[in-house]
Amino acid sequence: MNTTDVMRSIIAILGKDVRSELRTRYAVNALLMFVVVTLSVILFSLAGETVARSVHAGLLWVVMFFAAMSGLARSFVAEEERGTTLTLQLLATPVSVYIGKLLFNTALTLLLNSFIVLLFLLFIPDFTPAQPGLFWTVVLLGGVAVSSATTIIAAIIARANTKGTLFPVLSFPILLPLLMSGISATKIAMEEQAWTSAWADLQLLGSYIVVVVTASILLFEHVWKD
Amino acid sequence: MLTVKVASVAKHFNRRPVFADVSFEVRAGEVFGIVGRNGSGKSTLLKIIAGVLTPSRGSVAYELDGVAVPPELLFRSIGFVAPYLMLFDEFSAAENIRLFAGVRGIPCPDSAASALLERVGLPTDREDPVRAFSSGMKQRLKLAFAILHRPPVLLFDEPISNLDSDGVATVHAIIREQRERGCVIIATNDQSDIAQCDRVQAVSSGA
Amino acid sequence: MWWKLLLFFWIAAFSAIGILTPIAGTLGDVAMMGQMGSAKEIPVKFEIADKSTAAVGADGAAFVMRGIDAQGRSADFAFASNPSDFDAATGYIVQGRYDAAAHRVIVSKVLSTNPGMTFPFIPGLEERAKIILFHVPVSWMTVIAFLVSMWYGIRYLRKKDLEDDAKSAISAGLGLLFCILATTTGSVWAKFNWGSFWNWDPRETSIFVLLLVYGAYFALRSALDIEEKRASLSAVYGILAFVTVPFFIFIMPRILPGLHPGSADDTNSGPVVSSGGMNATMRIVLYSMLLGHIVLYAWLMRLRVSVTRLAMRKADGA
Amino acid sequence: MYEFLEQNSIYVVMTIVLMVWSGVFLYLLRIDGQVRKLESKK
Repeated sequence: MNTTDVMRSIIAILGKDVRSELRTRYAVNALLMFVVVTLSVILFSLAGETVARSVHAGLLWVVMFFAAMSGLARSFVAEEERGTTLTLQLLATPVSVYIGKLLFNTALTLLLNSFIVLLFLLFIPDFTPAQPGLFWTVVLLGGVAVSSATTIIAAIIARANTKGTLFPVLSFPILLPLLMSGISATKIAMEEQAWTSAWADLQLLGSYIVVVVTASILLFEHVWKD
Repeated sequence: MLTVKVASVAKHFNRRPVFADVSFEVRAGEVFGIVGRNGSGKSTLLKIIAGVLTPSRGSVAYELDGVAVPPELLFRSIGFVAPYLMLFDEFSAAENIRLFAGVRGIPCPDSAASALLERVGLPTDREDPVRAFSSGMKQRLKLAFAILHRPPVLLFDEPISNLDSDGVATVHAIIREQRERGCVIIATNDQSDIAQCDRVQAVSSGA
Repeated sequence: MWWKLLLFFWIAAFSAIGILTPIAGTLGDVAMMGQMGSAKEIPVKFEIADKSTAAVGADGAAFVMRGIDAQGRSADFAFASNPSDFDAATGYIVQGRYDAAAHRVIVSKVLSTNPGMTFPFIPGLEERAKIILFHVPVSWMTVIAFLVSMWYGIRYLRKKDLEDDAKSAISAGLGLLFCILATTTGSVWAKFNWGSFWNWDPRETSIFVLLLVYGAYFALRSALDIEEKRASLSAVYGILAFVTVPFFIFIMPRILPGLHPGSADDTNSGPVVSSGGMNATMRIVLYSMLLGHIVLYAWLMRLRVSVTRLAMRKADGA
Repeated sequence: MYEFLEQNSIYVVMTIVLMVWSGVFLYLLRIDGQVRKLESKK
């Protein structure tokens, strides 16, 4: 089994998920509406009040976290519900399936996070990051980190009985390190602080991604096969 | 030449044995039947042979010209048809075929896809998703899924369920052809399937 | 059997030593309190330098003696009255405060005569510093139990032996127990030392996350009804949690500012155990308590494993 | 109560010790119950 073969099946699995999503719009439509609804609740509750920028950073991450919690489990749960888990097991190695799903989830998260940030910029008047470059770096890196951790958890809960409720329960403790450094780096990006003060948080996010993806690749086989 | 060695395989669920100590060997050119009553673990055994389920005890080994096939590459040597195997509902038959080929890394021009669809008796011009197919047509598409990559081992679990007489003839033709390329293991209780087999092994729970 | 008794006496004895050993400062400590302008009296331990010079003070103090503390510094100690056991005494622990003008320690109360072992005086902690002897072993056990749980999880994934899974779950259960104990004891202590039960200090956050992880682990186990599936999925989750949670336990508390010893803004001490606040006596008691707790954990683990094994055998036989 | 505990922090330490010990004791009781249940099922 050479690398090109693996790459080809990863791309085919990713392509399948993307085309399936484009055709059925199961996740994207519901998720975009979810974001709109959540944001409107925030707007109601903020109505006219000015909030500190650091609170904005927290709010942004709350919306991003819950959007991820409601959307990212689908990739594996759908395969399990439609009974296509076995089909994929017979088609490709666990690693290709994992990476294909990881890429799909990452794309979905990045799309979602960009949409959320766009809405925040449009509708919350004092939501103006002082350092747009750092801000987008944190949002995108954070998105990758969220999808890297939730992909394997989605695979785990897809095999359990209470899928929907279990997903946030299992994800939250594992996501907490990344949420904390994500929020702290976003705060720095919102305020006029030096880029370098976010360096520790960015490093933490980066190493988090590496650690979680490596562990997932090693462990996925045990989740994927009975 | 290919050999499938099933050595004293046992499977437990929650410490309750599904079956215990099943051993047999299937050589190239053979059609091997697994029979047993409902709930005797035929499907479980077939999944173990396919490498998607880990046996509680014992082992399944594949040897290609005396060289063991590594378990992680097993999926390339196996074609699998079963009632509980599902296809990608939201795509058409041709798209499904191209998807299978794509994931397996097999080049699949339109002509090859059409040929395969014809081989299993499906119309080549239907664009609607598989969701709309009848169960017999879905069964035919599963056959295409199994033989697409010309695997040396075919694992059939009740291969003629939902099929008309024409479909049954197609299945049996595929089984006969497979003798040239490798072997077939069928889990079935159907007499016409059993008639295709060279040897038959019974499994029963607790045995 | 003998080691269980030994274990009991070991932990009981070191708990008693930990609780009974008095806290006593040095002349440096009492002088520092004086410089900070604190009127608070602290316990000071000293040895009498020269008995013959002890006498009624020239300025009217009832009784003054020269004392040397553990660091070899000396000062005068002014007692309010002539201590009755002076003839038999070689040293005292006294409660007092430093009078900078007269260069002497004004003693208000004699706490003990001829003192033995003492724990160092840490400003702001005093007796509460002793929590380290109970809270730290329990916190360690939380992490060790989790580590053992993961170790058996990995073993299950390799060998697919359900007994390994049972051990993994048992160790996680023990870890949860120790985790709850560490959280509550720490929280009670925090109320009296930092003023509130919970401050979201990084280390408090980390133990909270550990609690969540254990909770999630058991929630996952109860949502899976096929044993083999439960075993492998919970093992995977345990390993995953273990590779991410150390971000919290070992990295985050050290790069973020916080209240616990060893935080980023804590310049005078390293990690808890090697903190400069402890003397040899305290360190010996702490390590003995740690050892005792490890053996206690092993014993509880063994008990539970044999109970589970019995239950399994019974279920198989039935 | 609070002031008393704050001034006599040795009691705070004692409370903590007591909590640790009662936790371990409860766990032992649970195991004991399990063993008894197993024995009675004979």
